[in-house]
Amino acid sequence: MSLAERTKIYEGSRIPQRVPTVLDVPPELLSSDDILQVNFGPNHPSTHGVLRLIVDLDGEQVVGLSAVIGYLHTGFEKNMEQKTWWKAITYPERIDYVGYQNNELVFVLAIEKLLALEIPEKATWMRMLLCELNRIHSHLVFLGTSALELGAISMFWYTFREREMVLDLSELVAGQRMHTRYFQAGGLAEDIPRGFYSECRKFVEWMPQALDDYLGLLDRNKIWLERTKGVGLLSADDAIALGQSGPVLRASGVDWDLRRDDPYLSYDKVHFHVPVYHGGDVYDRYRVRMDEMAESVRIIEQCLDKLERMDGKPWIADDRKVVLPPREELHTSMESLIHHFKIVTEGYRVPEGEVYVAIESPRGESGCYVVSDGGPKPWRVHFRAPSFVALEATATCMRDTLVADMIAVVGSLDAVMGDSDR
Amino acid sequence: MLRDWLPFLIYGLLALAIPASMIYASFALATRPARRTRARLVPFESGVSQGQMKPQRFTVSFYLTAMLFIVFDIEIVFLYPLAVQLHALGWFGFVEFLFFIVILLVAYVYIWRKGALDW
Amino acid sequence: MNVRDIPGFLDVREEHGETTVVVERERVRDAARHLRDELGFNFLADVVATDYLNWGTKGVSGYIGTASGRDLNLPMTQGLQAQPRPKPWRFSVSYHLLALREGAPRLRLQTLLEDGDPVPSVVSVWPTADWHEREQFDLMGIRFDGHPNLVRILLEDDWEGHPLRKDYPIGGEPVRFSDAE
Amino acid sequence: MTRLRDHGLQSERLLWPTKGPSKFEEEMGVEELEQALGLTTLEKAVRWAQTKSMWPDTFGLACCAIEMMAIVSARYDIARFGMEAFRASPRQADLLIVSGRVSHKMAKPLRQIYDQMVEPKWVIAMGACASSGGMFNNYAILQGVDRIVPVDIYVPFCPPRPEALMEGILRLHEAHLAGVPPAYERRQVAT
Repeated sequence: MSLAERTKIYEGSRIPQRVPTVLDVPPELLSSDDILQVNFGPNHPSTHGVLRLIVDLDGEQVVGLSAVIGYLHTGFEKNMEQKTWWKAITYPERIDYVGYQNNELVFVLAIEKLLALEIPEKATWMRMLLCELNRIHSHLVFLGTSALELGAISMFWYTFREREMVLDLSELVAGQRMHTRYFQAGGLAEDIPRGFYSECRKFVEWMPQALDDYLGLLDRNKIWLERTKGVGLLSADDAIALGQSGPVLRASGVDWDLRRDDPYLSYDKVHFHVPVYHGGDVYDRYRVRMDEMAESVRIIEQCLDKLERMDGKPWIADDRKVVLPPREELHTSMESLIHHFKIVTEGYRVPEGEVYVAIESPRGESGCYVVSDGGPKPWRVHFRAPSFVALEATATCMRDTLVADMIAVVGSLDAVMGDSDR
Repeated sequence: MLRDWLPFLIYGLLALAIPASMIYASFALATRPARRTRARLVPFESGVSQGQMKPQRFTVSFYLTAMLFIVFDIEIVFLYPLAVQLHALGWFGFVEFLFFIVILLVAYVYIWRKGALDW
Repeated sequence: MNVRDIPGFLDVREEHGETTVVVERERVRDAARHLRDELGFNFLADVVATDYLNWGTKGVSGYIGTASGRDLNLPMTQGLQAQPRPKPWRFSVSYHLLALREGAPRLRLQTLLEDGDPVPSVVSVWPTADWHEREQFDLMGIRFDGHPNLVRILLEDDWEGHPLRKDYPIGGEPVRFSDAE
Repeated sequence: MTRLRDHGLQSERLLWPTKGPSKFEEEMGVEELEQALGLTTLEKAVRWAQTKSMWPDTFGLACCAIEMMAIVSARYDIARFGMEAFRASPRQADLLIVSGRVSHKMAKPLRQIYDQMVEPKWVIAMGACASSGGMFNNYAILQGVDRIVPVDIYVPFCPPRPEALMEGILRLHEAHLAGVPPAYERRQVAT
């Protein structure tokens, strides 16, 4: 897996010299008072969520830009320090609320790594399936809103039709459309309901057709190509230097995907192709995400084949110190009652240590750094947010773009404000 | 003579009545705010506007683009009467108008080559 | 990958399959440059500061009720199983590094510091550290020397205090559970 | 004592027939509410027109914004109630759906946008975070958007299903059609 040969997108590095994340107005323009400073502020239809861009415009040309974030800062990390491990699992889903399942997975994997807990195979495969479904959901929301910004309004209705199918599946499994809280430290919260496999099969058969519809709508559309090709360039070296990951990195020609290069769960037992493009512009990021959706469908299919043969297998570890014992066991055995009481009142204790787990979320490397002092509450939790890092690249991608292109570039970086502000 | 102008009269009255009723309804039926808050006078700038926008200069390219638009838009306006009477004017009208189109085409190629169209 | 010749090397730990290298506070930027150039860690994933104020002090058991209701945010049962290893310093700043090559080697570069000690900024080594360091300054109060634009990033500019510190109250309001209170 | 449901406010009666005085009656007291409800036909016509095309402002904050987008999609289709035109600027919007958690840094812009909206205007606090701070009882989040803006309808859940949000919207239409004045009039809050 050597890094793909990096075609030259542009010479040298375009990262601004003074401050890497602020594009300064060139000195010769500074004196002319033609520069118009505009606020693409918190309440703007094109900034997905409450991102504020302070833009210096010379006519239609963007000559200066600095992103201001923090309008959705929610203090997740402070709140999670006050809750027990069991209750804290509910918080990460609200961080990246479009790729919620992956966020929950990264925190649960961090707990299990600290506990050195073995989780049953059925739970691993089901987690992979749900995370891939969530990746499709996230890319659908990206596609719908980004195309809406560039005028392809009908895409919104197509993609949200498929999104409803994904949400029906997660509602069937976990009872809730988004933020399912279906993962526990040790496996799954509930067993997989009957009838889920057939529903998921239907979705897997339908999705490739839907993907072809999207491609048919957008891929040869002259306006879409004109607005996305060659806009918001980011070379491979700049992307690595700016810490980009996920579709933004793969669109700049770096063949890197944590699911294949640093496998977690059982991604090493699944065959899938990692799409890499070398254009480094808005169009290639859109292409990477489209191919990733097709790959996710293939992964879901392989997960389904495996899961259908695992009926009746345990879906959660049986380490009584961490996992609630089953109900009927409480009536008979005294130890289970004590374990149940200890877990429910104080919460299970995680051995002391610090751990950093990183997974491939739909936006890139989503990491979770957890410090535990051996008590029932996390001492420090920190989430490495791919959207936070993606917004750092706005200054570099905005060189010689027009105002209309800026909206396409911000859309292609696919930053979710909850994830970036935490 | 008045009779054959009657339809225009009715049409004129209608064209007058509709906007007038709209304006009247929007004043008569609108709900007035109790007090004019300061924020109402401040321009909307995505929620973070500090105060009146200081008058800023616009680059001249906007003006240039506007002029070009007007030139080619008025060109279409002249096409309408021709289209209506094309049958009556016959070939003479058609050729006459070709000259008009050619002149404007020359202008179009000139500004295209000069690069006034791309920003 | 011999870790011992990193400038300012102090200690290395292997836990849960992760290597943590502790370096002196003043030599962080040289260590970072060495790690990037010689050892190939070209990807900085994350910069995290942790506050170890009253780490390992024994907490009290059970809930603490107040007149205005039970504040879920107050320390709940904290009965520790085993006394955690002592942390004589207050803050630790960890840089999570990744090398984009075969096998995806990861490394945690850690420095230990007291309140108010500045840490040399690594923006010149990895430009992505710009916002990470601003966030740690904003929420934890760690000053990074040589950072081009060290101002608050997440909180309002006139916010006093650094919320993620252990001595900063969580804020919010006590939750009233019944009309009687 | 005539009750609100005698004036056609369906939702109150369907939900809890033996319920005590409704929120509107508590706030305004029954007498002023009575004259407020005594509508002339012209007022009824104007209110009917207002409920039939109440345009929401795109004010997406957090997870609820994704569900708010879902009500515009084909399956839930808010266009049936004349609301599919999400206006970007507050000047053209009638309804402010606060969808998501409001941090202190966002409170000032939110208040400014509310002030810049033109009367008659309503506010729906969508989701637990907007209604009460939700599970984020900490330094960063405003504990309930009614601290800075008068709220008409609170929609629970986290995030509310699109149907739940639409039920909130329909209740708002019913209340307005029945004659209940908007929140800023009921509570004499700075408009």
